[in-house]
Amino acid sequence: MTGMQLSREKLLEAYRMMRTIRVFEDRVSAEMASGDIPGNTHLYAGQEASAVGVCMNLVQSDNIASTHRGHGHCIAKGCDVHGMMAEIFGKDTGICRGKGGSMHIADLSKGMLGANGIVGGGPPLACGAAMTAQVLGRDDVAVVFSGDGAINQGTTAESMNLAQVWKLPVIFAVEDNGFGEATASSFVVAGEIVKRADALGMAFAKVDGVDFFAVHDAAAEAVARARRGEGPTLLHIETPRYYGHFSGDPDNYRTAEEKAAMRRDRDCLTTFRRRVGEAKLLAESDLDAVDAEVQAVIDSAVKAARAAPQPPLDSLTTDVYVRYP
Amino acid sequence: MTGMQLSREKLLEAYRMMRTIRVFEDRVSAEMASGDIPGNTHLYAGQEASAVGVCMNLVQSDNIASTHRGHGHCIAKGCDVHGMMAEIFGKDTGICRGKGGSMHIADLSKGMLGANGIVGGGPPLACGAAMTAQVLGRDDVAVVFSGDGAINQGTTAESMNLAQVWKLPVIFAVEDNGFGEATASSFVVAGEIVKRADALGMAFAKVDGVDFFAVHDAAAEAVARARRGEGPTLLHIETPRYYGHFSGDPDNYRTAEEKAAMRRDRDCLTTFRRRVGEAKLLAESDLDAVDAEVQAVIDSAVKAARAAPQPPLDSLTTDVYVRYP
Amino acid sequence: MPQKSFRQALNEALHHEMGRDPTVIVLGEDIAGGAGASGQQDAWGGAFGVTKGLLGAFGPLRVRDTPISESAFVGAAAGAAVTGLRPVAEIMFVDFLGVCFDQIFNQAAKFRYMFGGKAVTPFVLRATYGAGTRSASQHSQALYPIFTHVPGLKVVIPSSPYDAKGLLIQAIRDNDPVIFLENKLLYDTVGEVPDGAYAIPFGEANVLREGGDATIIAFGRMVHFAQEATAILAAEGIDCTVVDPRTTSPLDEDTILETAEETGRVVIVDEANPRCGMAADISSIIAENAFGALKAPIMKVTAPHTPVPYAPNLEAAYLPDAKRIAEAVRKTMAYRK
Amino acid sequence: MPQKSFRQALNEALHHEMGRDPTVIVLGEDIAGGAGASGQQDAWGGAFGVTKGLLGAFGPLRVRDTPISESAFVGAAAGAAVTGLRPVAEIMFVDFLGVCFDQIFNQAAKFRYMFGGKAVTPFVLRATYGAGTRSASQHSQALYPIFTHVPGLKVVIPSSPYDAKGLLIQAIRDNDPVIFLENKLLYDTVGEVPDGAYAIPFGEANVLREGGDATIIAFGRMVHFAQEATAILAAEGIDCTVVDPRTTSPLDEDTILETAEETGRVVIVDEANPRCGMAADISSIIAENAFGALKAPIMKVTAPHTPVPYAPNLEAAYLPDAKRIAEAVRKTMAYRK
Ligand SMILES: Cc1ncc(C[n+]2csc(CCOP(=O)(O)OP(=O)(O)O)c2C)c(N)n1
Ligand SMILES: Cc1ncc(C[n+]2csc(CCOP(=O)(O)OP(=O)(O)O)c2C)c(N)n1
Ligand SMILES: [Mg+2]
Ligand SMILES: [Mg+2]
Repeated sequence: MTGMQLSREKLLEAYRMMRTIRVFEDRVSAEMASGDIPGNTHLYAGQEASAVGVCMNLVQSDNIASTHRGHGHCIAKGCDVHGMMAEIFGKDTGICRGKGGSMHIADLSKGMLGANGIVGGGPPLACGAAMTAQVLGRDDVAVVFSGDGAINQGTTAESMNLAQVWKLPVIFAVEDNGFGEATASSFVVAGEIVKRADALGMAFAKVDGVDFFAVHDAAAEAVARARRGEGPTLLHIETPRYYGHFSGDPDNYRTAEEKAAMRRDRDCLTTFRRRVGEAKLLAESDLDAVDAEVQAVIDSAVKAARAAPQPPLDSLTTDVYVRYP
Repeated sequence: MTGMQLSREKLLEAYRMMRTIRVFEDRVSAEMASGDIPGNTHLYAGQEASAVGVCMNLVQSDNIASTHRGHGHCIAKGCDVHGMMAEIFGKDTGICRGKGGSMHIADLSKGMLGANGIVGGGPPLACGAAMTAQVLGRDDVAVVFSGDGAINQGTTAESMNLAQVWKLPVIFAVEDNGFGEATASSFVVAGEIVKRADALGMAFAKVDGVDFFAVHDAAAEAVARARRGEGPTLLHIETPRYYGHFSGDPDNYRTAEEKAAMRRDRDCLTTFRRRVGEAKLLAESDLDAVDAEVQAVIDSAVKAARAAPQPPLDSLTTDVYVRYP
Repeated sequence: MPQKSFRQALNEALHHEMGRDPTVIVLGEDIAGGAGASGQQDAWGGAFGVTKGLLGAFGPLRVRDTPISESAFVGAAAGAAVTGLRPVAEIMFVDFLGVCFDQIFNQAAKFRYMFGGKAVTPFVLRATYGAGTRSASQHSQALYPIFTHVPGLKVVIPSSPYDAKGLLIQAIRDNDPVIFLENKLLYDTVGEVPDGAYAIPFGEANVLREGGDATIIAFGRMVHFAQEATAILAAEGIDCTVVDPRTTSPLDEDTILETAEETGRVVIVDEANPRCGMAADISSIIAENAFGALKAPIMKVTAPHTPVPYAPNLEAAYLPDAKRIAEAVRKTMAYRK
Repeated sequence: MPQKSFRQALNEALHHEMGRDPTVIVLGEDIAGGAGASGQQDAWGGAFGVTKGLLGAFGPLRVRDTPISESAFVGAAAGAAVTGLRPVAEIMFVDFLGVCFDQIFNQAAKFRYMFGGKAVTPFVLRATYGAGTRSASQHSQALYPIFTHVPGLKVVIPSSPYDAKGLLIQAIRDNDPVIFLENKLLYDTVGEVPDGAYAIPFGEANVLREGGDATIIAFGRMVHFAQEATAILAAEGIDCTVVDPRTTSPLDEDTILETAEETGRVVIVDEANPRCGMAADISSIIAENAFGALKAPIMKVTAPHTPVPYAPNLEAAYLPDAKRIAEAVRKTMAYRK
């Protein structure tokens, strides 16, 4: 089923997810600036259609592995937004009980194997999840999101080869936002990303990450291929990155014009609204209603996170092992 | 200059090198079997045209990085055969004073950066040597030899990308002997090796590693490209591996027929003899004379290595640092 | 009880657990061997023959030969462990940890903590360690202090065939990431090993010998050297206790402190390099917690602060041996403040 | 003397040495920043601003922004070091050692030994370390015990702007591989730093304070906590010596043993995890070599055996602090056999 054939409910869900990510990230940015969030965050705003376009094709028993820029993937895979916000505030009600923070949000029960502080940390893990499915004879798939920068990490290359020789049901979703930190990918990525898959005989597709429908359809094909046992796919998804690399990044390596043009011309939310509007699939008012709902959810998540207790001090030394000795 | 245009002296040198490697390895194999060599070795016999075909294009200030199967590369880059044999015997007269053994033979003064016990250890090091040349404005090049198995090590992929984006004067000489230990490369190498270079926009060539002239000419082009500052090249060199993975390997994963056919049909020494004979470049008697010389050198190297003293015990703790504290 | 080699004991442990539990898999380079080749399949059963026969018994989905991509397959083992398998990955030589360490110490070891206690990671990494095989600097290291340093990992170093089997079964059944280290020179040693499955709990030291004069603490192959030393010393009238903690993490501090207090004289034998090593670790635990009972300095007998040399005479000098251990014990006996 | 920040001190050291010696280069991710982008070049000067301005002064051949390929560029630094350059590589967070450790410990560290003394490897690896910035488990570790364990590496942990500059200059001029670790929370600390170049030799401890009652040994940021503790203790009439070894390898054992013998009471502060850590290492050296002078157990004040937590209250409890240090000193003072 292509994205344009999705049911009204599914379309609204997709939009709600994307909108939730956007508002979540804008709000985290604001709270960071006010100094109320302890750590550091890497915001996903601008990239929403990638996470949601891919994850709309997944079920709960499918797994995803994520990155330092993981909030969007978490939301798209169904992590609880209240728990995520509390986690980022370092609270006991956080999804990781305040021990992980932004870079380690995970919910294995939802098939979310964790954000990851290590660039290139995720690809081997996703291969592992795919191996589990293969060994147990399940048709689950695994998706690893990674950045354009991560494509140069050796772990990514190793994992792609491993996935291909083992025909693992894994999808390498490479989110190319043009930058690894402050360095343009044109400066550090040799050749063409999809050719790295092609060289291994791996299926691939390059898509516009601003267009939910383009991502959705390419991912649908990849997921179906994986479920059929025909092995991995690399998706090269081109997206903008609205904020600096991390909250607090002066983002001085991009001109003001470039940043303004990006926000103006490459917005997956307005693109989605336009496309469903043109196709008369959803009304403006439906979408506005979602916006309002989402705003309320995020407001309540922040309020709850602020009010929540810190983790108890004795949790410092628990959960290192299941049993020790 | 193509290989067939090499001077008589150069052709004799090439043959002498290849022959030296063969006799060296056959002799090490025999000495290992008799139990007189302490360690373990990975023999290069069968692959001689690769090391020599590449290194005939290098000068002393060029650098090479090698592998666990390094004897051939060492000899081809000019390491002293007596010193090498003594090293393998673990003697004080060894090229590393008995501290390195077969897997760590190195002679920096000859531009030989070391055999390497770590698969994929060499590519980053060769990039470093190439970077030195680039920074200092020299036209030296660096070559890293690695196996078909090593192509799946993340360090190799990272180094190839680094070399390409920095336009480093480095050559990735991938010696494909069809196996990584006991596993066939067809089982673990996805796609085509040269395509991994092509994906990066890197120049590449695939050559028959049994034919000295084919290797020589492809390497000549790669070296010239690197010296001109036009960046790296990958050479995919197909060779047989005459012995098992290591001395002592039962080599039971290959049939007797396969091994016999390999030795019969894919011998770089007989191929070289045939080609120079057909082209009337060298006489049989010239080559026979080289064979005799080489035999004498290896005999004398073994004799000297046996007679040499063990390293003094106090050398156990020297050479860890230049200065400590 | 039947006599079996250390190698066979490990092989039996794998056979038992794979037979018992379909989620147990093994993976590594040449773990079977011969894949894609014209000759014998299961040609190697791992570079040291430990996994021989598993391919035939459990098939290629559960006995997986890998590319030379340690980060990918060790990380895949970690990812499989948190999604329902019990993988046993093998890296031939622990020295190769350098190419895959992130997946071990930043991923597998930390999942449970970072994720607030929600992850269970039954991951086993087997590797050989140790000097003495003339394999030089990159194939002879001990490195267990590095793993022991890392919270979230458990570290096992068996010294006998009996322990090898029982500890490997425990490692596979354990719900935490376990680094299981096998000394290459123990593979052919032989001892009593029951045919059935049994698990030896982690964190319980084995006291091999009790003597009132001094305590020798040692791991893996060094346990044998320690016992040799006690024979030499017994002839001189010095009666030693020998403790093999068997796991360095968790460490059986109670037994160590008890015997240290009993004898007041301690020698720790460790074939790893000395700085921030196991001998240092145990010494510091004793110096902090059993100080009052000590009658002499705590002595360490370790490798020197050098890489492992190739030449046989140097390598022999590199490793601790019974003579050096006995000498250290004599020194603690002779100590007068 | 002019007052400068720790960051500026490091930046000056790099400027001096790059100006003096054309073979010195720096490389790392965003070491300049902005490469290939539309906006400002040298936009970051490294994630912590330490290398700011080098691009303008020395150009892109010597100030090299790298792909996210730590094995490749750290290994390239090692390969460049043995072929004529003096590279200073940066990995932003020492926690990333897991993806490039092989090139550090099996390659750079061992060249000289494996090659029989013929290699000279003037390789510097700079990295930040330490908890306290709410960066959680994969961006907050100390890990220096791992480097200290490895023969062939030198390990430097400066605690003041003055030391930072002098030790980095020494690191760059040094002919051995040096791991240079910078605590993120020290970058903005300020102190006296001469304008000119000067080198501080490795293996020479800095005794910051002499007192007859007890010895506190600490590294990096912990030195400041140790000094805070001495102020608390002085008010109680307890007078402490504070020793900052500055380099963990080589370690100034002489000074450590001397002061341990003088006071007979020792507390070692180490923000690394405890098992096989620096505190354990130093404790064991004292327990072996200054036993006779000890009046009390050697106390370790370290992080617990856990990953670094994210929540601020947990992270604060994770790190040693002046209170815990003072408490440990009091304990050694109160000790009666
Ligand atoms: C192994 C490792 N190296 C470096 C870093 C520091 N770092 C964090 S994010 C990042 C850039 C990643 O770029 P990309 O993969 O394109 O992801 P993006 O940030 O653009 O989403 C870097 C270098 C890290 N976390 N891990
Ligand atoms: C990082 C690492 N992994 C595994 C090994 C063990 N090992 C040594 S040689 C080898 C096979 C290498 O195959 P290839 O690269 O094709 O070289 P060849 O032996 O065929 O020359 C393996 C797996 C190693 N030395 N280093
Ligand atoms: Mg990016
Ligand atoms: Mg091969």
